[in-house]
Amino acid sequence: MTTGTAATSTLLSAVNQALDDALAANPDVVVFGEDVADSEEGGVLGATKGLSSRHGSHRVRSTPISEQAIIGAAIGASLVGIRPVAEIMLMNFTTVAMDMIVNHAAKLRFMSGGKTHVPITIRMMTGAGLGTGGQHADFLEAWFVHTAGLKVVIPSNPSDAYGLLLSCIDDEDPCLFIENMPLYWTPGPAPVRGQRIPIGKARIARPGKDVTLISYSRQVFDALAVADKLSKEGIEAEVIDLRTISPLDDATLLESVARTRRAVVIHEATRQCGVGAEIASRIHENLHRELRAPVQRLGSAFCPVPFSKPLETAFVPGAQQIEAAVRRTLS
Amino acid sequence: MTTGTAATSTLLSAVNQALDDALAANPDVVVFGEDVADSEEGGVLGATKGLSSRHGSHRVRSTPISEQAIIGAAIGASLVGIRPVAEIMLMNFTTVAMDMIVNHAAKLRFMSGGKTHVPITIRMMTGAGLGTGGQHADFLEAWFVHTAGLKVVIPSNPSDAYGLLLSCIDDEDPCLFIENMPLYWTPGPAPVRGQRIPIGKARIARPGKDVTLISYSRQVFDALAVADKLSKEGIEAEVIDLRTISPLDDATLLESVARTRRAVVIHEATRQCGVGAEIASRIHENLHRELRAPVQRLGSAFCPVPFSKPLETAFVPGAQQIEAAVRRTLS
Amino acid sequence: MNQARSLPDAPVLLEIYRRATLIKQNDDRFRAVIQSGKLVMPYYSPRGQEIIPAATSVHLSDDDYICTIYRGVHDMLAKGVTPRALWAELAGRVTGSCKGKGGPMHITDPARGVMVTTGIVGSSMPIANGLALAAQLRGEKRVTIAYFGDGASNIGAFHEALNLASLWKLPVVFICQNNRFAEHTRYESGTSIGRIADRAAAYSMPGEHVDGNDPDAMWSAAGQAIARARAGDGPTLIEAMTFRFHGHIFGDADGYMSKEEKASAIARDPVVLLRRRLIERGMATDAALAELERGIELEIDAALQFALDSPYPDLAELRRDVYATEIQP
Amino acid sequence: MNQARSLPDAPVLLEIYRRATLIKQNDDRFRAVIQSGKLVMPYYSPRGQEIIPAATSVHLSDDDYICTIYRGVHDMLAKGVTPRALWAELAGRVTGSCKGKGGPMHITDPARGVMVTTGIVGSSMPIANGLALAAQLRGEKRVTIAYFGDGASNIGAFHEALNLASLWKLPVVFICQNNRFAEHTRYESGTSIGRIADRAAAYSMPGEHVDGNDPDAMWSAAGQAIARARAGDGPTLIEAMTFRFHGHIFGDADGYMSKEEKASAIARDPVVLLRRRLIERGMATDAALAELERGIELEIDAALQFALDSPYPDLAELRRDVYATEIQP
Ligand SMILES: Cc1ncc(C[n+]2csc(CCOP(=O)(O)OP(=O)(O)O)c2C)c(N)n1
Ligand SMILES: Cc1ncc(C[n+]2csc(CCOP(=O)(O)OP(=O)(O)O)c2C)c(N)n1
Ligand SMILES: [Mg+2]
Ligand SMILES: [Mg+2]
Repeated sequence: MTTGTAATSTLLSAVNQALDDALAANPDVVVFGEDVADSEEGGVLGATKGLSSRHGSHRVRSTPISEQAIIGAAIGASLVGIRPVAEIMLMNFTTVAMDMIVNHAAKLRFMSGGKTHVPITIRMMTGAGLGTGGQHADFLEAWFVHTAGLKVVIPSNPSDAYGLLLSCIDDEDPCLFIENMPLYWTPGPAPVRGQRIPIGKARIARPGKDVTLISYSRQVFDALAVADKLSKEGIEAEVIDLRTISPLDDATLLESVARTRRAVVIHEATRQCGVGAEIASRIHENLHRELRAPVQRLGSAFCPVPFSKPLETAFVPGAQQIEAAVRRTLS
Repeated sequence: MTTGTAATSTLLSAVNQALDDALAANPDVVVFGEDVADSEEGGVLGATKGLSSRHGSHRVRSTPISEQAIIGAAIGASLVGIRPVAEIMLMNFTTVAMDMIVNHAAKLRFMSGGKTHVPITIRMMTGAGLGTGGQHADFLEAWFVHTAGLKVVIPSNPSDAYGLLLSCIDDEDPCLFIENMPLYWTPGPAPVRGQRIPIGKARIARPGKDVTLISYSRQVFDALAVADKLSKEGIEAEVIDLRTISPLDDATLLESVARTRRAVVIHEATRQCGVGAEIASRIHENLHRELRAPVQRLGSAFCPVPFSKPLETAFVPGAQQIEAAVRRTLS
Repeated sequence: MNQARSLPDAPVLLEIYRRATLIKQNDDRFRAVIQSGKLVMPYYSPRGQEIIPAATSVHLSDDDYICTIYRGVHDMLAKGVTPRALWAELAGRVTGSCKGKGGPMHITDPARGVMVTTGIVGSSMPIANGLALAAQLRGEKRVTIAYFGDGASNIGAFHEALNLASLWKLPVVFICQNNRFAEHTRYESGTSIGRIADRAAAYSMPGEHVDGNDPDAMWSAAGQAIARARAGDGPTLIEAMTFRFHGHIFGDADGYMSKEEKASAIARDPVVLLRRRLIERGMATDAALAELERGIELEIDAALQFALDSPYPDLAELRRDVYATEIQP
Repeated sequence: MNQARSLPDAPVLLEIYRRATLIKQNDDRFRAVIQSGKLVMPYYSPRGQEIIPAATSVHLSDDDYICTIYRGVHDMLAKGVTPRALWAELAGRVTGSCKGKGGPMHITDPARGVMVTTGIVGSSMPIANGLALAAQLRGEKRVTIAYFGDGASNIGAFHEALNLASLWKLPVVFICQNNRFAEHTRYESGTSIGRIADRAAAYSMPGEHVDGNDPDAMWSAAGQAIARARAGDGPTLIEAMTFRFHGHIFGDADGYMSKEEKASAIARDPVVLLRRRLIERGMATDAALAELERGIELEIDAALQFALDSPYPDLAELRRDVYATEIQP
């Protein structure tokens, strides 16, 4: 299970593995957040299970419910070379720590003229599909992509999660690492131990020539499913898994769309001012003449995440909508 | 000074006037925030001066430095029909109240299935140009435009500020009202007492036929200056002052660009994932064939607001950049 | 508090029992139904904490407000939300209190004064202040209760809300249901003071530490705090000691607590103890209580059936209740 | 604290005077230069609060950390930031401590242990915890000071930070400079407790209320708290009473306070009082102190000249220091 990509793993265990390896490799790495230590069962879903037992409860620390204090402590320690991996359990709870993330972590390098910097990683979970309702499943990544000084990473599979998380921990800048909870137990390619995946590089998940489907996290799987279906009609969709959404991998995106001349961007965040707007704008700016149709953007409905199952299912953009959007670019 | 638009006023006094009129007209209107009462001099810049003396210190209340408590109190009171106008002194300080704004104010109507709603107005100041540095001048409006359930209003002149603020206070939904501090003392058209300006309607600040400059707040003036300059060359730019950025006035925008076939969007927020990305995307989606050139987006540099004067000046998009962008659409 | 504490009389104690039993039986059924797979959701059982809201709510009317949290079904039922509205909401049906759009963590029922249910730790308190402020501004005698957990006393919102409530003398009662755990974290691992009630001193506010599972003590403490708020004498912080029987979230393995700790709490089931007390005090017969319990069971049967028979909301609901009028970007 | 308080001896008290005088004279000059229009910026004068950081910093070395706030020039100078680096930064020059990019509210100087200066009320405390945690993890004897104002004790971050520091026994000292106003708001209008020091009890932390303008008392309280932190005995909250002579922001009309209140505070100028005390105690002569003051004046002259002679940063700086390597979107 530890080498080769034929073996399978899950996002949940890949995250655990990356943290374990980072803690083992570098004594400056510390992990903290609510319930992360083994005395608290290593996280509500077990993402940090075993880590405090193996690396010590001084390095893997459970905290009170105090997100400002969590991120503040991470920032302060990082200023003098500690490498904190701080957990904000759910992305919605970044709302109580935005000052620390946006006014401090993102800005201290610049405001200090480079005298200090903030090499922290902030892990968080989110994602609709588990019936958690309006305050536990938001995708807010566009806020952070809009914030200079932050990097934003969002893996879709175990191998990427492992390699990207190690890169975030290595990185000299503050990185947000977003884990899609409904993907936690989905089997996928196992990580290659120790192998980093560079921040800022997208992955072509499926090559194609007729249209480019640009996505990240859970929606990559929907895009792939649609691509497979369309392939039977002879439409070959290229699927790009962005992996990092700040900085965006313009080179890969633009090269692909320059070839296919059609693009659809899909994410779970709502469309208005979402990351899709940025991507679509960049494509239009660079490939206006080449494009055969305007870039299509798909996002969740413009409302809070609903609880009721049929609403929750309809809320997230699905294969049907992706297929329809592709057809719009082809017509 | 109280009727007609020939008279002049300032944004600062227009805000004061609107609050005064709203307090006088409706006993359910209350105002609170740090230093807003006259015992604390009616606001750090005097925006609420005189209000507590005229309407009572039970209705115009200074608060401790507790932004979560301020917005929480506004939300709670609004659920039972009070009409709070809460002040978060500077937009950067919304970062300590994001939970209240995003998880509660924006969502309670939906999550309650319409059983309650949150008719609050949140006023805040911001804007580069006064040497306040990295934590006091950010434009973060894109975060709120990305949040379903909120309305976002951002006036450029006294008359609009007055009429829009009254509309926000009347409105049944939570409204953010963004005041550009460097515009506070700029003379402009005086408000017509009692006259509302509808939320969601843009204003054509200058008609034109060759290119549409879309902007809001301070950048409207830069756009107008560039339009005047270009006019001497026979290039007639239409300038749109959005006034409201959520919901966006698609009708006005698209009608204009359908005519001019060229557009530049300018705002002080940084470009990446800014409101300009949303506007550019909508224009491309709707007018792909009609556009003569891709929509140009301008925003501030992708960094925190710098302190040093030359940097601060260069940070914000200015007339030169707007002119260059217009020329790019024409070439 | 100097005022002598009286005991609840028979009708009051019986009413507390009725509400606590409704909560208990309702929770037993919820868990059974979830376990059966008939309904799927994250569920935060309040089993074991029944007495706190039951003994508090008998001091309240529909005009009084509460703000509660994800672990709040007990608070809602005690305040008068009907099992029908609740079950339908938890089943995601359009007949639910919030048309199925809110779900278990976001029940609102203004007719019963249930104004906000929040999933964000600490957020019930700042909003409760606003409801109290509205009553104060209008000269109404309404009182607002903010329920929250022990873990929530460590988050910033707690501090800001208590400070403001004290300064403005708001008619609000902050009731901390101290069940000794925040998710998997023991009280003392997250909280730097032995008693949360003692944090009231930081705001010049009365603080009461009380056995929340003892209906006499809880009734008395809540009654005095509510009376003080109604009289315009300002807020109170009550720390009500209790225990959750089913861990943080239903399905929780409880590996972070000792088996004995849990067993001993369950052995002192507050609803069972109250039943015994009613009989010992001669306030009710076993038969009468059994009758009451059967009645509740039937009400729950009917509520479950009502929920399952109700339709799901129409997909158009995704566009409704976002704004006062439909706006789609 | 049980330990008997000793008094600072002559060299220490003289050093406190030197630092306080540097702060005072530096501030007098800043204000004059701003008033002249030669430099333009929002400036939060610390005049009147000199003794607090001067008497604290003599217990610290460059290895110890501080986190301070927009009103923090006194804290920085006391900790060893040079007038040159400071003036150049305030003038927005590339020779400033932060290349002119931070400005008065965001001075950083790690060589002197000045790690963060924040413009967001309350934010110095959570970050100070992290610096203290780093020292604790590494077994270093460094101590971290978090400076903040009285108004900041009402914001959530204060509460979260003190709770965590207490739980983790961090080597940090929270020093509240209580100047009785938060912008235009009087202490008692924003703060629901008579003494902020008493809030320490909510975190089982020692709390000290001290006259921050009295160098003996301040030196002693800071010394004990720093010694406790260094010994691994955890954090302390110190409330140091003081007064700002020039309102919230320079140019402030001070309409929210009585003229007498201000006049009486200025009449008890702590730097003047300390000078008198040094002479009364026979620790220095007027001539020696005048000599020291002249030396400081020359240092400030030179710093101002250095700042004005320095170039502004290149516009390329907008792209630098955003990330470790240049990334432009
Ligand atoms: C701001 C925030 N942080 C973290 C969480 C995740 N979370 C949900 S419940 C909970 C524990 C709360 O404990 P307590 O306040 O004691 O209430 P209890 O669940 O015991 O009733 C946590 C940490 C959250 N919902 N909100
Ligand atoms: C979160 C936040 N809210 C509001 C402000 C605006 N503000 C700047 S200074 C200040 C007063 C702070 O008072 P205090 O803590 O007593 O410090 P002092 O200025 O007296 O030194 C306020 C409200 C801010 N900077 N940050
Ligand atoms: Mg608890
Ligand atoms: Mg102060």
